[in-house]
Amino acid sequence: MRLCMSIEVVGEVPVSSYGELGLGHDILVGMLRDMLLIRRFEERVERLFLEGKLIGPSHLYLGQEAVAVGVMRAIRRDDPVVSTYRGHGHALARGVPPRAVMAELFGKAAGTCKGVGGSMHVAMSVEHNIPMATAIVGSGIPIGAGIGLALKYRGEDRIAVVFFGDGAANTGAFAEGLNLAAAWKLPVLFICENNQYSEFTPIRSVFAGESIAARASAYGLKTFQAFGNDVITVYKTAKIASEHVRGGGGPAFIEFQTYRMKGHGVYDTAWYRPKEEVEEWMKREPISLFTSKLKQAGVIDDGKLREIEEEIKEIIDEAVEEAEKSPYLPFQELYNLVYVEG
Amino acid sequence: MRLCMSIEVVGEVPVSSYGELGLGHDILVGMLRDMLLIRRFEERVERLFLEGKLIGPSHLYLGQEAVAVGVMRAIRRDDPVVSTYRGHGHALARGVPPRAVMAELFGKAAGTCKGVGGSMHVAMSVEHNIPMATAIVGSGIPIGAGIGLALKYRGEDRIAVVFFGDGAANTGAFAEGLNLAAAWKLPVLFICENNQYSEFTPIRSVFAGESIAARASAYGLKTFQAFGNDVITVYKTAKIASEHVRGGGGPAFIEFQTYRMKGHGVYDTAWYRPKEEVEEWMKREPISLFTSKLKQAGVIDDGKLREIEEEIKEIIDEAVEEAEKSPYLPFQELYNLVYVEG
Amino acid sequence: MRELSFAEALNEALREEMRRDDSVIIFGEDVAKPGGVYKVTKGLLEEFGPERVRDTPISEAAIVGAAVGAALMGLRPVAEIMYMDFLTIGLDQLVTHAAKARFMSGGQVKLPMVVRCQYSLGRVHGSQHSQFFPSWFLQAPGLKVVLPGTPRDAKGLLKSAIRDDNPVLFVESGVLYHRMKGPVPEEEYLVPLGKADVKRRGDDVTVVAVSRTVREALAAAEKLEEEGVSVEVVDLMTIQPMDKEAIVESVKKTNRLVIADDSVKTGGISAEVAAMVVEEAFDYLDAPPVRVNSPTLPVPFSPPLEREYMVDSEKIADAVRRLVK
Amino acid sequence: MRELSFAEALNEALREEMRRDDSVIIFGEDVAKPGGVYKVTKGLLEEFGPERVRDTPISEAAIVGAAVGAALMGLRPVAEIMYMDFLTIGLDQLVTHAAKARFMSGGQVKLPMVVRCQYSLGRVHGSQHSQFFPSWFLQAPGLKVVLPGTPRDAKGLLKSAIRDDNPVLFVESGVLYHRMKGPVPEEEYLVPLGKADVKRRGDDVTVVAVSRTVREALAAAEKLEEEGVSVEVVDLMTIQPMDKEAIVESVKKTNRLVIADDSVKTGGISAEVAAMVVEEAFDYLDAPPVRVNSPTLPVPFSPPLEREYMVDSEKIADAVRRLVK
Ligand SMILES: Cc1ncc(C[n+]2csc(CCOP(=O)(O)OP(=O)(O)O)c2C)c(N)n1
Ligand SMILES: Cc1ncc(C[n+]2csc(CCOP(=O)(O)OP(=O)(O)O)c2C)c(N)n1
Ligand SMILES: [Mg+2]
Ligand SMILES: [Mg+2]
Repeated sequence: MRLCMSIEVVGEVPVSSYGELGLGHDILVGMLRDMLLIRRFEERVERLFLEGKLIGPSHLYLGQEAVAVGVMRAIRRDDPVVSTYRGHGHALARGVPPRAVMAELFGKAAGTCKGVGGSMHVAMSVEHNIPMATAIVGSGIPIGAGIGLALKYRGEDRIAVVFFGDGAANTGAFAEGLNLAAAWKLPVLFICENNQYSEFTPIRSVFAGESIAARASAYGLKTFQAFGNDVITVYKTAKIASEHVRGGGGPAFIEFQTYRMKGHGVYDTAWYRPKEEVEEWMKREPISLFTSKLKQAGVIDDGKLREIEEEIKEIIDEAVEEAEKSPYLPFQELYNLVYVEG
Repeated sequence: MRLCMSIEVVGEVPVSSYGELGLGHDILVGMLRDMLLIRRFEERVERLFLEGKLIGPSHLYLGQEAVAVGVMRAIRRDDPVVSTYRGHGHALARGVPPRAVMAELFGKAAGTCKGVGGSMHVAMSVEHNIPMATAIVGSGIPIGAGIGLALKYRGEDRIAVVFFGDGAANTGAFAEGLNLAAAWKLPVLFICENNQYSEFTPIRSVFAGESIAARASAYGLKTFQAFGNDVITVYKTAKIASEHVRGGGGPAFIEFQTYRMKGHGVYDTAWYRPKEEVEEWMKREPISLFTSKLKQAGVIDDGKLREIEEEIKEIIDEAVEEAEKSPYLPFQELYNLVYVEG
Repeated sequence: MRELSFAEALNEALREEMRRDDSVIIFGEDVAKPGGVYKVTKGLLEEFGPERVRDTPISEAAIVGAAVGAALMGLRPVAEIMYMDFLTIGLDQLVTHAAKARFMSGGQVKLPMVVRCQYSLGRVHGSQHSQFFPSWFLQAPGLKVVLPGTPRDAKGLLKSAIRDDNPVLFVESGVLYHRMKGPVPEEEYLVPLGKADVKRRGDDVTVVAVSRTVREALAAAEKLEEEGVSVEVVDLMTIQPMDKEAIVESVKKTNRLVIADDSVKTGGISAEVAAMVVEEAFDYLDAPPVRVNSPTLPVPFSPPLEREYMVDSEKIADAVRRLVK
Repeated sequence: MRELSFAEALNEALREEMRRDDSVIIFGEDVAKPGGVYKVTKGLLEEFGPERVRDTPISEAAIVGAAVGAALMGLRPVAEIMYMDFLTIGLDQLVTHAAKARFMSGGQVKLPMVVRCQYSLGRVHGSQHSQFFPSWFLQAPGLKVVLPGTPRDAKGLLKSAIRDDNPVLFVESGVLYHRMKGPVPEEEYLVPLGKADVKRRGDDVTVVAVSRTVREALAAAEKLEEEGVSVEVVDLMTIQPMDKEAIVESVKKTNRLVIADDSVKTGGISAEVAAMVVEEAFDYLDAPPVRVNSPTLPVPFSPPLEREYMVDSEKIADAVRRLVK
C-alpha cells in the first residue's frame, strides 16, 4: 500500500510578487531593518563575548534572521510566542527593546528577566507576548500546545506560535506535543528552523525517515516546507499557515531550511562543517539576499541602507553602554521571584 | 507536494496457502494448542481474581492470542523479546511454564520473578529470552533498541522483538526509540498490538494522523499492517518482517489490528465499548477463527480438540494447585535482589 | 457530619472549583468519559462538558507541558497523572519548567496549575506502580507540594491548590481513595497550603506523619494511649514550603520525635524533617529523631511482602516505645 | 606525579576501560566526532571506531533506555547525558527501569551500565542548565550514585563504575572539567565505589563534602588551620550506597559536623547525612550538624548572583567557625 501525505511546498517568492502580498515599501524596508538589527546585535554580542565582557552560553541567531522576521511580521503582535535558548532574534523581531535584551545578557536588573534568566531565556517578555523561552530542546512544543488549548478554550482568535530547531524533531516532547495539538485541533503554529545542525552533529546523521515535515504530517498536522533564508518566502508561508490555524483548521507546521552562519554557541568555531557546504549557504545568506532583491526592486539604495545601519549602530551602542553601567539585582530580591505571594 | 510512504499490507492468508508457508499439521495444531493454553489460562486467572484468590492489577490477553503465538512461532527462540504488563500471553507463547507464570501471579517464590514482579512483570524470564517486561507504556521501545544495538555490535544474527499496544504510539518513548533504531539501523522488530483501546479510551479519540503504521514509517522503519486475529496471517507477516530485519535491512514495524475480548484489567467490565463493535470483533475472535479454518482444512477434529483441552486443563489445574501451596519468598531475601554483589 | 470517601471528597473539590471559576479545566488519561481510573473525576464531563474535561493521549510530558502552557495564559489547569511513577516522564516540564518559569523570567509569569497524581503503595502493584518520591520536590523550589491524609483535608487542600497562583504538585494515596471515609463538612471551606495540622494532642512524643501514614500514626497513638504514652500527631499536609514552626513547636513540648512516611528511608521526607528539627531544636531533643520508613528497596509485588514493606501503626508504635523506654 | 585536568582524567578512564574490555561502548549527544561538548570523550571515536562511540539524536529517554537494553544483553554501555537537567527526560528509564529491573525480575537480570552527566552550576548557565539533584537517587535503590571531587578520584571511580555490574549514575561537576588539575597516577588503579575518603585529617570538626564542594572544604580547612581549628574533610564520593561508617567514625572523633554540598538545602544530600549521623551518633554530637548548601531557590543566571548563590570555602569556614565558637 502506498500511503500519501500532502506537504505544501511554498516556492521562493519572486520580487515581482511582493505587491500581491500587500507588502508596501515601508514594510519591506522595515523587514530589512529588523533583520539588520538582529545581525548587528548578534555581531556585537559575539564581540562582547570574545572580549570577555559577557560570559556563559550564548546561541547566536546569525544567518536565521529571515525566519524570525518573516514569521513575526506574518503573525499578530498579540499571538503568544514560545521561544528558545536561541532567542535573541525572536525577541528583537518581536520588538523587545534591544537595551532590555542586552541588559539581560549582562545579567543586569534592567534585562527582560532582571538578569535572572540570561541569554537562554532573554526572549521571555510577557509585555511582548513571549511568555516562555526554554533552554530544553523540544520542551516548548507541549507548552505551545497548552497555550493553544487556553486560546481555544477562551474562544480567542489568537494563535500560539512555537519556535524550535531541527534537533527538537527527535525528542519525545515533539511527538507528544504535536499529537496532542493535532488530536485536540489546537490553534498552534509550529515553526521548525532547520539549520541543518544540532550543536555539532548534522541532523541527517541522527534523523531517520523522509523529513521533519513528513514526521509532522504523520502526526496529523497541516504541513509546509519552505526556504527559510528568504524573508518574503518565510512571510508568505507563515501567513498561509497562520491563516489555516486561525481559521480553525487545527495546528500547522512549517519546516524552514536555513543555516547557522557561525557555531552552535559563541565559542564554537563550527570546524565540523564542510567548507563547500558553508560556502554554498553563504551565497544565500538572508541579508545580502534580501538587500539585493530590494535593490533590484528599487525599494532601497545604498544611502538608505547606510542610514539604517547608523540608526542601528546607535541603538546597539546605547544598549551596551546602558547595560554596562546599570546595576545587578540585589541577591535578596531573588527570594521574591520564586512564589507568587498571597 | 505529495509525499508517499509505502506500508506493506499483508492480506489474510487463505487455508489453501498454509502449505506454502511450510506449516505442517503438527505445527498448525501446536499453534492452536498454544492459543488455547493462553485462552484457558487467562479464563482461569480471571476466575481466581473474581474469587479473590488473586489480587492486584492484571491485564488479560484474551482475544489477542493470535498475535503472541503467531509472532513467537515466526521468530527464533533465541531472539530476545521485550514484553509488557499485558504479558501472560507472551510468556506462555514463548514457552515459559504455566506453573511459573501462575506462581508469579500468586506472588510465590516459585514464580518467574520469585513473586517480586507480579502479573505486570511475569513475562521476565531470562531463560526464555525475555529479559524485560515493563509496566510503563512505551518504555520497552528504547530498551528494545538497546537490545538491538548489543546484538548488532556483537555481530549476532539474532533480532530484538518488542511488543506494545496502540496507546504506546502516543508516547515520547515510542518516537525516541523508533528514531534511534532507524537512525542506527538496528535489528529490532516492533510489534504493535492495536487492540483499539488504551485502558478505557478508544485510541482514535486521542490519536492524530493517518495510522500508527504511518507514524512508524515516517520514522524511517520498514512498516507492515495486518489482521492480528488470524494467527497464520500474523505468522506470515512476522516472518517477512523478521527476515527483513535479520537480513540487515534495519528495523521493521508491524501494526496488528486486534481486539481485547474483555476489559483493560480484570475488574473492568468494558462498559464503554459499543455493543455492535464488540459483536463485530467477536465474530472474528482468534480461536474460533483458527479452529474453524483448521477443521475446514481437515487438520483437526473435535476429538483432537477435546484431547488438547483436557491436556491444558490438567496443566492449569496443576499450576494453580502448586502455586497455592508453594511458599512466599522470605522478606530478608529481598535485600539480595537489589544489587549484584562483588 | 456526613462521611465521604477520599475519592468523593476530591471529586467534590474539583466540582466546586469548576463551578466557581470557569478558568479551571481538567485533563489526563481516562479522566473524562471514564471518570478516572479511580473515579476521582466521575461525573465532571457530564456536568462541565468536553471542553473542560478532557481525555489525553498517553503522553505525560505533553500533559504536564500543556498545563504549563495553559497556566501561562491564565487558565487554572488541573492535570492528572495516573500514577506517581509516570510523573518521571513529565518531570522536565514539572521541575525544569513549571517550577522555574516564574523565577527565570524575573517574576514576569505565574503558573496557577495543579498536577494531581496518586501512589499505589498498598495496592499490590509492584515496583513500577508504587513509587512515592515527594521528597524529590524539596529540591525544586517554585513548586508547592501537598499530600492530604484525610478526606476532609483532601477536599480543602485541593480547593486551595486550585486557587493558588503557584504550580502545585498534589500527591494522593491511591490506597485511601475508597478505603478511607471521614467527616467532610457540607459548607464550603478551605485548608491552607503550607500549614501543618496537629491531628492529635499529646505530651510525650511527637509523631510527624504525612499522607497515608497519618492514619497509621493516629492508630498508633490510640494504642499507645492505652499503654500510658501520650502521642502528639502532626500531619505535614504540605511538605513544600514546610511548616517548620508547627513541627518545632511540638518537639519543643514533647522533646522526642518520630517521623513516619511512605518514602524509602534514605533521602525521604523524614530525612529533611529530622535534619531541620535537629538544626532548629537540638537542645530540646532528649533522643535522636527516629525515622519510620519503608526499607531502601524497590516495592515488591507479593502481597505479604508488600505488607511487611510498608509503614504501619505497629511499626510507628514500636518506634515510639523504644523512644520512651 | 603528573597532573591531569578533570576532563582528561575521565577521558583516560574511558579509554583504558574500552581498551580492556570490548563490551564497553559509549553513546550520547555529540560524544563521537565532536568528542563531547566538554571534550571528555575526545579521541575515542578515532581510537575505537563508530560502532563503539556513537552520536545520538537529542532523545534522553532513548539514550538511557538504549543503555538499559544494551546492558541487559551484557554490554557495558556508558551513556552520556550532556547536562544533569536533561536527565529528567530519561528518568523513567533510569529510576523505573534501570534501578528496578534486577529486583522486579527476582534477581534474574543485571545491568552493568553507567550514565554519566555533569552539572553546570558555576558556569553561569541559568536555571535550566545548572540543576544538581543527586539526592533524588537516594530514593532509587538499585542505582549506585557516584560523584568524584578530584581528577584522581574521577578516573578511579569511573573505571570502577564501568566494571560494576549495577547501574551507576556518575555525576560530574562541569565547572571542574578544565579548571581543576590534580595528580593522577600513571599506573592503573581503581577507586572503589561505596567508600568515602578522608581527604584531610583533623580533630575539631568533620566537614563532609562531595563533588565540587570537596575543593571548597579543603580550602576552608586550610584557612581554618591558620586560625587554629583542625578540620577533617570526608569526601563522600559515592552517596548510594553511602559509607555511613566512615562518616560516623569521623564524627565520633570530632563531635561536630558540617555538611557541604551543591544541592539546594531542603532535601539535599546533606539532609540525609545529617539525619543519618543523628541516628547513629547522637550522643557524640556536641552541636547540631550544620548544612551548608545553596539556598532553596532555582539557580540565577547573573554572574555575581550565581556566585553568591553557591557554596564556597568562605561559607564552609564560617559554618565551622560558628560551630567551634
Ligand atoms: C533535551 C535537551 N537535550 C540536549 C540539550 C543540549 N543542547 C542545547 S542546543 C542543542 C542542539 C539543538 O539543535 P536544534 O534543535 O537543531 O536547534 P539549534 O541549536 O540548531 O537552533 C542541544 C543538543 C538541551 N538543551 N536539551
Ligand atoms: C507511561 C504510562 N502512562 C500510563 C500508564 C497507565 N496505563 C497502563 S496500561 C494503559 C493503556 C495502554 O494502552 P495500550 O498501549 O493500547 O496497551 P493495551 O493495554 O491495550 O494492551 C495505561 C494508560 C502506564 N502504565 N504508563
Ligand atoms: Mg539546528
Ligand atoms: Mg490498546
